[in-house]
Amino acid sequence: MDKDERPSANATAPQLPQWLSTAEAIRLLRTMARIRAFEEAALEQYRQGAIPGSLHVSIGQEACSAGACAALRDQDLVIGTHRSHGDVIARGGDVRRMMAELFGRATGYCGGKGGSMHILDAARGVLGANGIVAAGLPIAVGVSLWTDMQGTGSVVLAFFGDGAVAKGNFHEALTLSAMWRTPTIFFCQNNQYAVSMSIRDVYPHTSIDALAASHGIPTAHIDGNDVLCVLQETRKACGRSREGGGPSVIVADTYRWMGHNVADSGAYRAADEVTAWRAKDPMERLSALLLGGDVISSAELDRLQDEVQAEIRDAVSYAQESAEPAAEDAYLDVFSEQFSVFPGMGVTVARPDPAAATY
Amino acid sequence: MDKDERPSANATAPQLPQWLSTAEAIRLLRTMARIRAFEEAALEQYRQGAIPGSLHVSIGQEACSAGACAALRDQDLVIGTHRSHGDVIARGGDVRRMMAELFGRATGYCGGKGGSMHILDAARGVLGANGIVAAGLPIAVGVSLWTDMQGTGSVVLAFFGDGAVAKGNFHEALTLSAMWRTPTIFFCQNNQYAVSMSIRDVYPHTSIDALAASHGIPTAHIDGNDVLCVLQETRKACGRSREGGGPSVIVADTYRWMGHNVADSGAYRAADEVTAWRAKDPMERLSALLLGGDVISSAELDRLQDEVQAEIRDAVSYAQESAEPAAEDAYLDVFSEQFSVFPGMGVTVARPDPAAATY
Amino acid sequence: MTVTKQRSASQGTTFAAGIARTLADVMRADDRVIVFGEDVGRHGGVFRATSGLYGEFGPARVRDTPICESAIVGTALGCSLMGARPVVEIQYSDFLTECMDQIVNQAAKVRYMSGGQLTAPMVIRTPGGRSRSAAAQHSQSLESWFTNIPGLLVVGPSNVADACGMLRSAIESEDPVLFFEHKLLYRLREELADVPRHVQLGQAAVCRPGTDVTVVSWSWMVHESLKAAETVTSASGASVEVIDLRSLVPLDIATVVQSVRKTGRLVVAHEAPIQGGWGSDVVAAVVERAWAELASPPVRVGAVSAPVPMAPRLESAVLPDSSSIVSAITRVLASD
Amino acid sequence: MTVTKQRSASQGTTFAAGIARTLADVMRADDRVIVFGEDVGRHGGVFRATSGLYGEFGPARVRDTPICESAIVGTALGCSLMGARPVVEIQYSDFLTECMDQIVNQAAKVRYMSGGQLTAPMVIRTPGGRSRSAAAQHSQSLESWFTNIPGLLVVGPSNVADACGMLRSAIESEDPVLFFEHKLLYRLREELADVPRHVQLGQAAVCRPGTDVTVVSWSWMVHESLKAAETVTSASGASVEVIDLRSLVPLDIATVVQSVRKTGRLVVAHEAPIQGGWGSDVVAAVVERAWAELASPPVRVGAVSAPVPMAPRLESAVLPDSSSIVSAITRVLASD
Ligand SMILES: Cc1ncc(C[n+]2csc(CCOP(=O)(O)OP(=O)(O)O)c2C)c(N)n1
Ligand SMILES: Cc1ncc(C[n+]2csc(CCOP(=O)(O)OP(=O)(O)O)c2C)c(N)n1
Ligand SMILES: [Mg+2]
Ligand SMILES: [Mg+2]
Repeated sequence: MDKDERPSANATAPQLPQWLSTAEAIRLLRTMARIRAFEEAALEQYRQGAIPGSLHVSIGQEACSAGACAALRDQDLVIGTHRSHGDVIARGGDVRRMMAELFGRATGYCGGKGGSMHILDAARGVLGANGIVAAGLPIAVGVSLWTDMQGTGSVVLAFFGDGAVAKGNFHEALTLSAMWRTPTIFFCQNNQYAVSMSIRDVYPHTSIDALAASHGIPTAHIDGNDVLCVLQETRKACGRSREGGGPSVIVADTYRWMGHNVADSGAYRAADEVTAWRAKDPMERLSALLLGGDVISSAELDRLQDEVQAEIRDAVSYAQESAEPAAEDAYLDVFSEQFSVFPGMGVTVARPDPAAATY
Repeated sequence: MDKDERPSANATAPQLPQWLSTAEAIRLLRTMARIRAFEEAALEQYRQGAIPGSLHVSIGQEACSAGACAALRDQDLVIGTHRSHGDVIARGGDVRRMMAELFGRATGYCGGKGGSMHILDAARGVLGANGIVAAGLPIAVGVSLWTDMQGTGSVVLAFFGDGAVAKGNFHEALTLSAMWRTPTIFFCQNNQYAVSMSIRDVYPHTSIDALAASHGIPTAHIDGNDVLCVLQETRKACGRSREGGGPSVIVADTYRWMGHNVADSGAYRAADEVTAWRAKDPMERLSALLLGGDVISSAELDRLQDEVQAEIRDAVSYAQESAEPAAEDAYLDVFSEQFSVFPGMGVTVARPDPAAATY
Repeated sequence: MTVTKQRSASQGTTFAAGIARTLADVMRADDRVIVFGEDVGRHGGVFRATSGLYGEFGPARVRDTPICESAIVGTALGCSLMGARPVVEIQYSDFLTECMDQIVNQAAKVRYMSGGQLTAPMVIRTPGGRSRSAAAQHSQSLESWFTNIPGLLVVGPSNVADACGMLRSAIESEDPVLFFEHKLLYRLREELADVPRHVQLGQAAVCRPGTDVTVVSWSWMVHESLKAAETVTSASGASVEVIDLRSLVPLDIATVVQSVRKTGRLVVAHEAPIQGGWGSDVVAAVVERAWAELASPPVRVGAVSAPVPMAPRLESAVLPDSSSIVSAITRVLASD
Repeated sequence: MTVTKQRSASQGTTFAAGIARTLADVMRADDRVIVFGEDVGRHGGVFRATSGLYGEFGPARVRDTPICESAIVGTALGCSLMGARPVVEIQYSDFLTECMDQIVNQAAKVRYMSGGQLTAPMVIRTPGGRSRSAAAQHSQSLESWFTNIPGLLVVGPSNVADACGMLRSAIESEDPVLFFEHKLLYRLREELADVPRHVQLGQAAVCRPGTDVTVVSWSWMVHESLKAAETVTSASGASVEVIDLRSLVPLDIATVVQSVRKTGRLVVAHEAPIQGGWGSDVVAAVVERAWAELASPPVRVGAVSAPVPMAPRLESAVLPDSSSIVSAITRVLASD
């Protein structure tokens, strides 16, 4: 952890830092706005009964997905968590196909098989949300190991939550990554809670940074609601990885405004804590900076918001109008073409198998 | 890790430290001698075909079991690894029943069901060797949690190898232990290798101490071939635990003289490395100290060795003369009395079950 | 006491509340019982099955853990070796994959490997099975795995009274118990007037007597089976006997065989995929024991060999329900 | 090519060497193939099944890992998503308990959950089954678990030629494969003159033709089955057909059914405990498909429901062998 290099001080300054172009700054704002609008719309659609299953939104944490992904190049890769709509959006994913996936429609990214918790866009290098806490971390090490062996110069950005740090997989992944010096950026969105469990109660005698750094991996602790800080720190980590410097850990303090998922009210958190964190809204902070520095006018800001809202409304319509998948699609993609699954016969057989069809 | 408090310097001094009585010192020597003699005899019996299965001996590492267990009180508990003959001996276990267990005889500690890798003596608080690397660590946390809740003042000594540190279970166990401040002493016998894997190759950028300490647990790095140092450091940790200070980690550098197990020659280690470590023989070092300080005469030393050899010879005879278990014993102790297993019927049924017997 | 009656009750105790109430009862009577797991304390459990315990028994006996399933089970095991009676929750049964070593290599075997020196009287409660569109990693029925591991008891109630009685028996058992709670059951309500204090593990229940065909099931699928039985009976007049196994280990094969000796026909229905599912064991065991009395080949009902997809239509195409059981009953009644 | 012939060969290639040779062949031809696991590099594997690879292919493609089974499998999965063809070793199949999430919730489901966007062409090799007095944590046959998880291929060769051919097919497969290598097979020797380059996964082999009874088995138990067949034939003249399934998923039920249609009698033999073991699936599937042709109830052979004990006499009392199969054959031949 290199506290003295924390770029967060910049973010509260009244003007954009030198290293950031206006276009980049506006792109960051737009990304955050798209994430927020998408998730707000998803919550609304869930309430209306249009979205089946569950939903974990990242409202309040948008600076993490937006800032970190902005540091990536096209060939880089991202691994997510159960709370990963933002990853897909920040990589330029198609909100229509995303919303359709949440609706469980055939046009969704996964044809309706995955839903919110398994959303991904392989073509854009977003290799997957994951319903199992910390399970993406070893996978990320493997992805980066292979891209490194291919010499592509790609880095892998692996998101995880504060809750993942207690899992064995976190340490096993860091062990292999440190040993093999894989180009992996382990990015912790420390939103202070794992469902109802406060991170303070888990680590009274230590911290996520200390645990991560003990693996011999450069570790930074940053303000995760400051999108510029997130971007800058992730760039630094990417640069190190691309130069063969191996992995980095970034621990970004942030907060989820909503409950853990749509079934949770978040009642275990004090109201004033929530209020205090809502005041640190990452979008507000960047807008204020852009407005204050006259980078953008308030009319332009409104237009940006309108465009985003229109895009998301369109995504909802697209999802609504998309067809449900056909029941038979359920039997596809269990295995490769080589093998078939037939409903109701109770065994998986190599195709073609005449006996299989007899029952 | 408190380097300046390392007591290892004492051990090379020509006389016993103040805090150790002569009787205690001789007891330590005898314990190490018993462990070594037991394991040498076991190797010999294995070579002669009398011991089935495999065998992991700790020759060269005796100071760890002997020193650490000497710090315990009767009500304390020990959890071991796959290399844990020493734990049972150091707790005063019966070498007859141990050898009989290795032979797979009915008189063995586990009636022949466990063998070398699952040896234990629950009555003496030795809760078990374990064939799964690091699996004993969460169990140890549970044992200590419960004894702590009972207010018995017991501590739990949990051995593990350097190889266990990469396992998720290591970190998960330390997480819960640190959080709950359980009276657990995590004792790493760092014998430098996990089978063929050198610890240096696993942690080029960090160390076991750093990984352990990051959990916010006091961590000491000691000379594991210095039995007095092991005793002293373990006592310190026990004291802290008994006063409510929670867990400690001790990382003791040591070396196994033999291969990983009877199937392994240890060819992956350089000959001069083995030679150098053999020169640090923990038994020799304590004998030299005792002889040098005139605590014991060389005749007394010989007599001690003779007694130990006789005890182990007797244990071998006992094992040889013991009966094999009856085949039907295989069906006992799968479940409590409540349920029965009948061979060949393919299901476990609640007793009495008339239909069960029909096949 | 048939399950159908209970289902129609609009007041009463929910399955989740029944679990919590039983835990509280047992904890009041027995200091050795402690509870821990993710969100089981202050939060009362994500399915509310430990609600109220933290308030009554405090943070020493009701412990919130971080996310570390292997250490949760390992720690429970350690406590149990010392005489505690831990009841831990694995938040979804899909996460049993994270602690298989502690269950399978440690808890299941410690009594045996130690030659009876140690025992592990612990209970692992875990919400299993489908819910609605919870997708592939939160919908699995993994109970069959544990039936292949000697040393574990594997049970799963289908109604509130059984949940209470079986949980009590599980906690009192000297052996480690995997206690599967189907997610669709949590909101089931029942009047608990004359709850039996204990339901002995290893005893199946005949939920609906019948003479023409035996349907064997457990957990949520008992409800689908009863619905199917109703459908078949009203359509064809055939008399369907429904057996709730309640325990897979020990398996009350005697009750099943007795029924099949009477009906001559067998359907076994579970939510897990058919291949590798416990239905095959029941079929094979019945075939071995009641060959002569079987009038037609037993039929298994289970999930199609696919992960559970999210979209409702796909989910229905993969998971079995009462209509799958109706088809199976129809088939066994037709064939001979 | 029958297995009995191969067993008598005193020279030739061992099973372990066959695995290593196949890996080397494949790695020479295909850069995407990499190998990692505990002690698989410099040491050549504790069972010598990766011997020579490190020397030939170096530390980038043949990687020694520390002890972290979950990360080993997870890392392999990550590589495979990017187009690599990793072959990892889990040192004993008992340690699959340490990486079940990565196998079951990740590798098995990633293709499906992603709607086909991703595939996981990876192989997990693992030494399984008994050896001699390896005790409860190093002797298990856990393959049945994986047959209940759609998305995984589950295979286990019984001889050297199959080991080579099946490993090649496994590596070329687009789907994740669990490749079980029985520990008692490693030293088996065979002349590998005309090894088929590939053995297609999902195809059973009739190892010994016969007309009176079908014995279905796999892996080491094929050898016990052949021995049993020999014993029965010389004692009674009965003609025993032995089928080596080779794959559990996909299951070549057609070959089994065809055989049972001819013999009318079935024994299924595996080393895992009977309850929860895959033998039940084979019995149930055959009963469903060949009911009319079955002359007697199929019988399952497997371990007694107990952990595997260390002492040789106890171990023999728990694990099945040729004599258990002889009894089963005798029983199915006698009954009707
Ligand atoms: C291995 C595992 N254990 C438990 C869960 C249930 N669960 C889902 S999300 C979650 C909390 C995760 O907290 P964190 O990692 O901090 O992410 P956040 O939800 O705060 O974004 C839990 C316990 C899970 N999905 N996987
Ligand atoms: C989870 C697990 N993985 C792998 C093994 C195989 N194995 C047994 S001992 C061992 C090495 C252990 O090394 P270490 O912990 O340093 O103990 P040492 O053998 O050096 O005493 C390995 C890999 C195992 N028993 N358990
Ligand atoms: Mg969190
Ligand atoms: Mg070691």
